[in-house]
Amino acid sequence: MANAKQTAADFDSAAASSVTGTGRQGTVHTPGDGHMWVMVLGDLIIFGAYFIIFMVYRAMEPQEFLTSQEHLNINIGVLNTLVLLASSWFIARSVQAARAGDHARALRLTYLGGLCGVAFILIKAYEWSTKIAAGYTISSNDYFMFYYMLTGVHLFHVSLGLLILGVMVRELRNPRRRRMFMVESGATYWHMVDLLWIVIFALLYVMR
Amino acid sequence: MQILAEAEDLPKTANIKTQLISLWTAPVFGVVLLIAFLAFPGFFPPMSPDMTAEQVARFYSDHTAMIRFSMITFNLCGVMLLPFFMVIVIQMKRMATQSHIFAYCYLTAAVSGATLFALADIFYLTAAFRPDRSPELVMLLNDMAWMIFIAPVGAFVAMNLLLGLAVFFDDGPNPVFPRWVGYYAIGTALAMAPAAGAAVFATGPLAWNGVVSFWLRNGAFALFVVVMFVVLRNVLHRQAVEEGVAR
Amino acid sequence: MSSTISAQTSPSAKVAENGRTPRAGKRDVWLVFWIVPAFYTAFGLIFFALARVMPPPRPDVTTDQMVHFFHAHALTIKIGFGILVLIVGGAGIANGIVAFHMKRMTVGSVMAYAYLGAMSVGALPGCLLVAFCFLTAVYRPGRDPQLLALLYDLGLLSYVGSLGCFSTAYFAFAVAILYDKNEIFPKWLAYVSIWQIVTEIMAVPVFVSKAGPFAWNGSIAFWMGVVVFGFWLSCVIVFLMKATELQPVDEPPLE
Amino acid sequence: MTTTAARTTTYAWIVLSAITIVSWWLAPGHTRGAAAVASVPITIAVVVLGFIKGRMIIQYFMEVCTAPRWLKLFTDAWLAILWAGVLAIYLF
Repeated sequence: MANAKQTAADFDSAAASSVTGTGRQGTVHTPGDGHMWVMVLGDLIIFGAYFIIFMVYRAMEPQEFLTSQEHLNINIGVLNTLVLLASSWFIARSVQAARAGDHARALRLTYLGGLCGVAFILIKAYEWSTKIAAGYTISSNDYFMFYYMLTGVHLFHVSLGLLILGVMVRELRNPRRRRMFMVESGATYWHMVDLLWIVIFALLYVMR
Repeated sequence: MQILAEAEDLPKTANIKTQLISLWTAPVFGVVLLIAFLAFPGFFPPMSPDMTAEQVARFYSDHTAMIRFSMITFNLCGVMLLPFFMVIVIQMKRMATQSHIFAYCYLTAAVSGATLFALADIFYLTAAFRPDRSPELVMLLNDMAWMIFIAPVGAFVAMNLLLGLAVFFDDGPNPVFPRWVGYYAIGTALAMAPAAGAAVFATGPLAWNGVVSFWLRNGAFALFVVVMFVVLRNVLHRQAVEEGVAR
Repeated sequence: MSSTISAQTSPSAKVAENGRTPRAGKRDVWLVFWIVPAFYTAFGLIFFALARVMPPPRPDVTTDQMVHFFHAHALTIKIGFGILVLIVGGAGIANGIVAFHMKRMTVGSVMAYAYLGAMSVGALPGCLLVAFCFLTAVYRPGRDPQLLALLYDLGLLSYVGSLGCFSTAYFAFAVAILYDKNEIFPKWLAYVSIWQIVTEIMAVPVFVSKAGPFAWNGSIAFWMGVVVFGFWLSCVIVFLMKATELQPVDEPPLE
Repeated sequence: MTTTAARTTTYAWIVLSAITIVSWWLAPGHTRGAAAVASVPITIAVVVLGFIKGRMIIQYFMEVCTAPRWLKLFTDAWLAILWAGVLAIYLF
């Protein structure tokens, strides 16, 4: 029983150290709490497996995947990447502002990050609707099945991320809370969404 | 609802918050389910039991994509309404002048109802999986799907009768639900009950595509969710205020 | 764990303090707990070794091959699913103990009921229907091949493709853990439950795809789901054990 | 509030966006008319750029550059295995 307590304490030590606040240049610090890192690292492994499986099926019929890939609109893909990168930047700056004690600014930056997330979803919805209107659906071929499923599950992560940003907003707005590890955990999750999209973008849109 | 700062971390506050989350899944997934309903090509008008096997098979091969889209959405999101009904269970358990027996019966009835819906959904999807199988068999799957979807209203009737009874038994000075909810629940039960006729009738308003069995049954159910959402919001707010959790 | 906050309404807690209600003890909880790993081991053995549902037979085969599948595995299907219909109550027990510990959380009962309800919904389409279909198919092996093919499709689609009931249960489980202050389960288990929802979404194409990674025997739709489910289940069993260990002996029975 | 940390974050963002725009003309999406052909150099470039982008997000946005060693090792291992795997499967 004591043992269990001990590991629990270890697990939350990151949380405890981050409550103390600013100035961690050069010091070792785990952003957010360990629980969120379990989520992020596990999700990376799961998605890693999806990406590898995608590559295996791509290698089986490279020409079909390549010609299908041509039907994607690269402009929209790039736009969406830029939107998500910008939102990640907003969130990263928001964490820094919160650390410096400027919660009003942190809040503003979080809203901007969330707004970019919403824009990402809208752009994605537009992209999907044009593809479906052009007759490329989930049953067209293996490439489009991967396209809809990978971007679809990623969209699920984006919506979940918006919920988590909402939790961040509540945390920042309430002067009695403002726990740094909560803000950092939310940010870590949001950057993971960005990171996964970078890989999806490279595999589905760009590579030949 | 504004949660009081000093009550933020109390268990009774978490109790309210989890109920609020469950409550709000209803409108969120309600919209999704409405889209799935509108997307199903066989609901406007509902497919007739008179269709021949060939017509049914052709329906599934002509509209495969939309049938799949609609039914997969129902599959993923249909049971997501269950937490909403569990809020009703929790509120029934708060009724002061009765045991919890109605609440637990309501819970099990809700589970039965949801199981039947999940089952019907699988039959639609199996029919659409290989629409090229023998038309007789596609029709068999289609009949099973419609039969399980429309006819077994017993669970919903029982739920609403139980809710009505619970409201009437809750006759203390501070009832959880307003009294009209009891009448409304009984009314919903009565509106859904005739759909059991779909088990027997192949034509007329009681057949599964009939005005009573299809539109009255499903309309009453949808309206019940909408009305109870508003009712439960008020009930939860009152509970939160009474327990000193919110203003 | 003296810090455990009573999740119950005050009257029953007071009764317990006065000693009028006998303490719940933990022997009963332990008894129920050990049924969970035992049941899932048997469950795994049945589905993998006997009933041949895991790995699932291919969806892209001819009717004759489906008939052959039923003929070739008739005996093991009968033994496996015959045992399953006897012991399937273990699933109810597994859901029951999770719901029991969820009710010990400081989050009210709504999520526990939602978990219980959604998992109970899953028992029929997500677990038993495949047994009924396969048992019926091998019951009269001389049946019209078309009918056997229908049972084959229905069984496997229902088994791999019942997604929403489990997603709802995982959702309820995750929300309850995240709001709980008693730390019955670690917070990261809530996130692991969210992976489970992800794998359920990834299984959506089984209703569309007949071959490849997204078919009902596909690497993504099926195998990734099985691996993540196995991990989730192991975590749940371990933390059910921890939760039972840490449960105070004098904790009053739940309402 | 232009601390070093903030400046690094902004530089990282600018570099990431620049790489994204570079990938724009690598993609086959706008070679209409002529059918896209597989290209090993472009794919290698995409893999390298993807690795760099991923590492920058992990290091500067997720702040793993100041995190404990195990986290650095894990994330770097993930990146390396993923992109090496992608490239290996592509080439063979």
